Amino acid sequence: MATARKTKTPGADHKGASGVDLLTYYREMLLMRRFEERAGQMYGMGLIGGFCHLYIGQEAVVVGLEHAIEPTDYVITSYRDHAHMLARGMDPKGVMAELTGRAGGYSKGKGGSMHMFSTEKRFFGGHGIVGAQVPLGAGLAFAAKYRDQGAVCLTYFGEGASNQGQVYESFNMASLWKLPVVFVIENNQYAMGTSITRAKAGTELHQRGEAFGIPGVIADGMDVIAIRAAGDEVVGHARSGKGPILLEARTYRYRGHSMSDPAKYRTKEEVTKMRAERDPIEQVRARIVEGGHADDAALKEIDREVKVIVAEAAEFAQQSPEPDPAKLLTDVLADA
Amino acid sequence: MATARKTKTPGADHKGASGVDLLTYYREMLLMRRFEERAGQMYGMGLIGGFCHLYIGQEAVVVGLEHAIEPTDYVITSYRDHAHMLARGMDPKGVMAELTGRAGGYSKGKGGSMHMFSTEKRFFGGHGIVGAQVPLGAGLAFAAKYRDQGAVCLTYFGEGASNQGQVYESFNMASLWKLPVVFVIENNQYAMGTSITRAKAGTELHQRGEAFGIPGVIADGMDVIAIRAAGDEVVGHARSGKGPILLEARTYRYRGHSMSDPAKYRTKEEVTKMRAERDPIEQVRARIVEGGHADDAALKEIDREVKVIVAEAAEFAQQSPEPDPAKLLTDVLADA
Amino acid sequence: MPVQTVREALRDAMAEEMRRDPAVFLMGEEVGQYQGAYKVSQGLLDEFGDRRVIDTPITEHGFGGLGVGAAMAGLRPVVEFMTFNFAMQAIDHIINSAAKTRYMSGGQLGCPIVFRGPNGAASRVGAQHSQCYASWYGHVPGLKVVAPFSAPDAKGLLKTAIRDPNPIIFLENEILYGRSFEVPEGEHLVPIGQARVARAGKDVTIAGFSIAVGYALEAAEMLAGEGIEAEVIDLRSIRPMDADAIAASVARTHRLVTVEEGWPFAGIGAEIAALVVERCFDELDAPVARVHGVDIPLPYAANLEKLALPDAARVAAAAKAVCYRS
Amino acid sequence: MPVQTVREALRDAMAEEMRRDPAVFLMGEEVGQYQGAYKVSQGLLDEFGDRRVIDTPITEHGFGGLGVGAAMAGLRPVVEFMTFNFAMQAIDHIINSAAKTRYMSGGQLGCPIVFRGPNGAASRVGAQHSQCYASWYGHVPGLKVVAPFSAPDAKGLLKTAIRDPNPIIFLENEILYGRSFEVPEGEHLVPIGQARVARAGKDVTIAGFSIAVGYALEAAEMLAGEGIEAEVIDLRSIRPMDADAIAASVARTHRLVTVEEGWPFAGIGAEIAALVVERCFDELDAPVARVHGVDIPLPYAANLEKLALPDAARVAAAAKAVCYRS
Ligand SMILES: Cc1ncc(C[n+]2csc(CCOP(=O)(O)OP(=O)(O)O)c2C)c(N)n1
Ligand SMILES: Cc1ncc(C[n+]2csc(CCOP(=O)(O)OP(=O)(O)O)c2C)c(N)n1
Ligand SMILES: [Mg+2]
Ligand SMILES: [Mg+2]
Repeated sequence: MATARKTKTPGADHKGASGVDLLTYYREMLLMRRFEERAGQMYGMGLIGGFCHLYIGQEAVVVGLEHAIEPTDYVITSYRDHAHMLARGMDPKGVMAELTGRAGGYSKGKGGSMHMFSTEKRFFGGHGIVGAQVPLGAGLAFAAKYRDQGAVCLTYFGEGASNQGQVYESFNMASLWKLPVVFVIENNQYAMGTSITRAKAGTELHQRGEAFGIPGVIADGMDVIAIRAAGDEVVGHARSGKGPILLEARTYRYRGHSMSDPAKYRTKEEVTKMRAERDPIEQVRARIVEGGHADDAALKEIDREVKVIVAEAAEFAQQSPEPDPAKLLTDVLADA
Repeated sequence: MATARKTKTPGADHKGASGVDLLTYYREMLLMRRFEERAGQMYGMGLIGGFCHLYIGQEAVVVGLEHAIEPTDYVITSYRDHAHMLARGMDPKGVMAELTGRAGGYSKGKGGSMHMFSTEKRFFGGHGIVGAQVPLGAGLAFAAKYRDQGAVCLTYFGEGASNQGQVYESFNMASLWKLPVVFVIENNQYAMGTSITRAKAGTELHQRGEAFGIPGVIADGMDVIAIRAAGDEVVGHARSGKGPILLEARTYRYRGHSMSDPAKYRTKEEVTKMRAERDPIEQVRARIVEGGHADDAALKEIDREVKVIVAEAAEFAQQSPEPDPAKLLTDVLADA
Repeated sequence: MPVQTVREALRDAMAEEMRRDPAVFLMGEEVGQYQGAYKVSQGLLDEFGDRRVIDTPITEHGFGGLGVGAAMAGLRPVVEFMTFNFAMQAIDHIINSAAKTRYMSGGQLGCPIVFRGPNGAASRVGAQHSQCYASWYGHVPGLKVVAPFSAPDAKGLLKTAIRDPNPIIFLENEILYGRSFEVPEGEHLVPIGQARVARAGKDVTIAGFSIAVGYALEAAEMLAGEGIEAEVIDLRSIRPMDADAIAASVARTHRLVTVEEGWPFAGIGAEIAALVVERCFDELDAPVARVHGVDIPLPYAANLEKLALPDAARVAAAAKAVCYRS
Repeated sequence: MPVQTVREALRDAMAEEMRRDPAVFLMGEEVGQYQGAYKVSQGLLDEFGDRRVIDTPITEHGFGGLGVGAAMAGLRPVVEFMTFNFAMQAIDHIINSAAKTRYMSGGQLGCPIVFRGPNGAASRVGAQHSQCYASWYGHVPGLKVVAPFSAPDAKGLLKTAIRDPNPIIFLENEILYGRSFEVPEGEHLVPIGQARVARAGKDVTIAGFSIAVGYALEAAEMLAGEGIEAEVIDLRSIRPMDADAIAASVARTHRLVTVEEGWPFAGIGAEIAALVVERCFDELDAPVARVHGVDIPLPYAANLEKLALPDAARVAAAAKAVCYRS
């Protein structure tokens, strides 16, 4: 992440991750959590407009997988993208300033929360049309293969998006051409107000690629260690030239679909139970404490550091000026 | 068919179909074959324009399946639709006159070979966009179910079309809502110049619905008896309220994709072998002769009758006037 | 007359037509249990059950086509797109399967279907969620395209659209959903294809549709203060376009301003300008002025978004310019 | 100068650019082994192999999006649609992913991609295979839209398009593929956005693109016989539209006829009429006349198809009408 590029500990046994790993995961997930909480507050204050899709509850997925890839790999996802950018090491200030629509945002305020990119960090958005990132991700993988870069592309999408036809068109091409792409279904159980069972027929999601010759893996999306382990497996598969692979991460979003969704389609108990029993951050915290990898003071110090980063990002996002009106017409086309 | 509505012999053992059945199949397939040959000639003479997709070689599929459904059931297919209309009992004259673009055609000359319909015969086209008929067919089945009509919809499409995303979107909805639809993949091995292996990843086509909970059946599309038997099974499934089912009919087209395709992507031997060993009409003819269901004179009489029907259709299609120029602007909208 | 929001008027239109005709059903994402992403279908699932109010997966191409198939079989689907931006995934079925089939079948096979949902910009939702499709759909024969401004028109036009035997594109506007208007009690139908003089005036004609009618009315108010009497025409229907109404107004005022939120190139303003030049070239005392969304993907930033969309001040300025006043 | 068909010119353009830049590749249905459904990619598979000439499954939405993704990563895809009718399945990626992303990213992320293939009517292929998309794509900022008539322009514009860092819609015409023109030898580039005076004249301007330029030239010949000197403008580029060239010509002739095969409503003719009214209102001595495809899905019957499409006679008649001659 921006302030402390993660340590990679490929030698470590992920099932019994090292203390260093656990603390890294903890810190990264906590930053996402606090960042999103702050974004929610700022939305409430009218500083962020339009849609704002928080990632709270799903942090383990993107953190676990980021540790399984290289900075030179490609990542693409949907509108629920804030945490994916933080995971890639993009600056929280620039992300938050885009949420507020300011000149200091990653898209200079022109894109908004759903549309941010960093070619430097190989993050390709941030897409508002459900499912659209899937063939785009296959295309990034196509480019990686075309150039023989050894890079893979993590293509994230929701379980709601997994019904989109373009997903199956992408499965077919990716398999046919053995593209180095990992299709990651972030199955957070809901697509807006529709629970997965109401929109999906047939078998489990991770099997949806089988008819196209794409193996599927399932992982506990609330457990960063499990995701990291699954990530090693699926990324290894894709990188080795065996073609695409599908990972279903079973996770959960705590908040409404976007800030304007009161989430009446599920019970409070359902959410409370998930938070209490399976929270990804609490799980790691417990392991850290159990394993004696850090004491309370050390954990508090992390909390404090994270808070500072988020506060600085929020501050920046409010201080950064609105885009210069003269920029209204720029960036439509590049000069030929 | 138009001249002799087929006999249904539901009691008969299809594997050892009765002589009456065999003669019916023979007659119907022969009509299609001769109709298409004539259409090909008329295209060569410049009487038919644009595209013209012949069904020669695939006759067993549509004949076998038509005998498994009722006139009140729905049928929809692609541009390769001439035989489907004949099977439904539409008038060969009206079909041929549409091919020539005349006022006596089913679409009054406005549609052309790819776009004909008969609401009376429950034939819903004739669609030129690859795959488009699949959700449309699901919609016809939706209507049948909505009205509790007990009708099913046969939705035909090619193996090339089976890669289209909208097919999977349709699978999902049809399964979710238990629509009475039979998805029939007419796998004739080629999509224009692309052989199936060059465009399709993964397992067999009949398994492409499994991830959506749709069972798949495979049948020999060169053998009308096998198709009829498979038809009874799949139509029974759909009609019984169990939801959609998928039938892959393995068949072969003898001619090019359309009249303008020289079909250089395969060897002459491949075609010759298929014609010699597996021709659907010859297979039935042999059984008729073997079983002593008809003598040479009786078969010749059928040939003659079929020739007359086709000749009359061709004659009609040439005599029928071009549409009245005053009709150029009609039929765009219905009066509200 | 009782006052209703556009949202309620649309809901009532659907409910009334569903009561009237059992072949009418509603289908779309979140239209049922969620009561509509923008709550337009509030209460319909309760009243009509899940046979007639159908939540779909997020598969516009598929359920768009499925709706067209159901319409071909004689049902009367109302297909809600959560926004028309997502209808781009279904547009092949809207154009090739729905709009063209009657003609291609020589009149035999119809497709009585309504595609509806919010069109154009909402507020700060960015470029992918803010496109106006009026000109794209307006371009295509075989469709009717409707874009009401007021609640009574929303109700009366939607009811007419549901009864119409043709495929209809019904363009709503998210920002208008919450706006209130007087709506006549009882059966209220508005014919498709007739524009409405929303305000009479003699100095300049301002023609617009959907939310732009609001800008035009505001502008007319501003202009009145400066002694310019603007006539505001609410087009209501994009296709067919009520060219007679526009020409009649221009024959009175000799000056025309068009207003739309969409992009200018080959937009509705372009069509109206061309029409008016064809029909009343000699009546025009000034060039037609087009007010429209700026020719860029819609920006997210509050200030840029505001600059990118038309408003009353810009409409008034254009009106003054064609009156050669400043 | 050597003579070439438009088909050969397009093939040479791709081959030259593929030789020049290893990031350029061609993708589409039947572009490889089959040598192109209309043989435009003849020989390319042989020369460049299946890494760079890629046959796709029939999944426009998917490979359209995949191409855009590859372009975002910096490759230079040329995506062939067998016809632009099938691009409706991919149009969400063309508009939302390709056209809007540069702006949405504040200029950071480009999409250097060419979507090409035949557009508009061919011969007797019916309504679903004959639509002209010039006005739809022309409507959208973030795209460039090109529609050449001649072989040298086809070559020079396609080469320029492949080098352009923006998403380009390259509209070809099946009937023109077989037509021959002189094509300059050696490197030949034509800038995007500049119209061409295809024939000079002083009495009336006829502006068109793609196959319609042929009708315009024929009409000019007919008109010359009657003492009317028509100036024919080959637009070449739809977006950006060369408004200066049109305005300059109209300033000379004071009369304008537009020609296109597409539908009239919000078509290219509408845009040009609106532009000209805005820019040269006082120069116009007659209303702008639009010649266009009839406002119906294209019929299959030979006689109706002919009636539905513009031809030289209709262009000449319109020109005479705006010259107040008959
Ligand atoms: C094509 C399309 N249809 C509908 C929408 C509106 N929409 C935005 S997000 C969403 C739900 C997606 O759910 P899922 O894929 O599970 O992702 P999640 O939001 O849970 O991360 C919907 C319906 C859209 N943006 N694009
Ligand atoms: C969406 C779309 N893409 C491409 C085409 C051009 N096309 C027409 S038929 C065809 C091949 C279809 O093959 P298949 O589905 O196997 O059916 P078959 O022709 O073998 O019956 C293609 C590519 C089209 N009509 N529609
Ligand atoms: Mg979800
Ligand atoms: Mg095939």
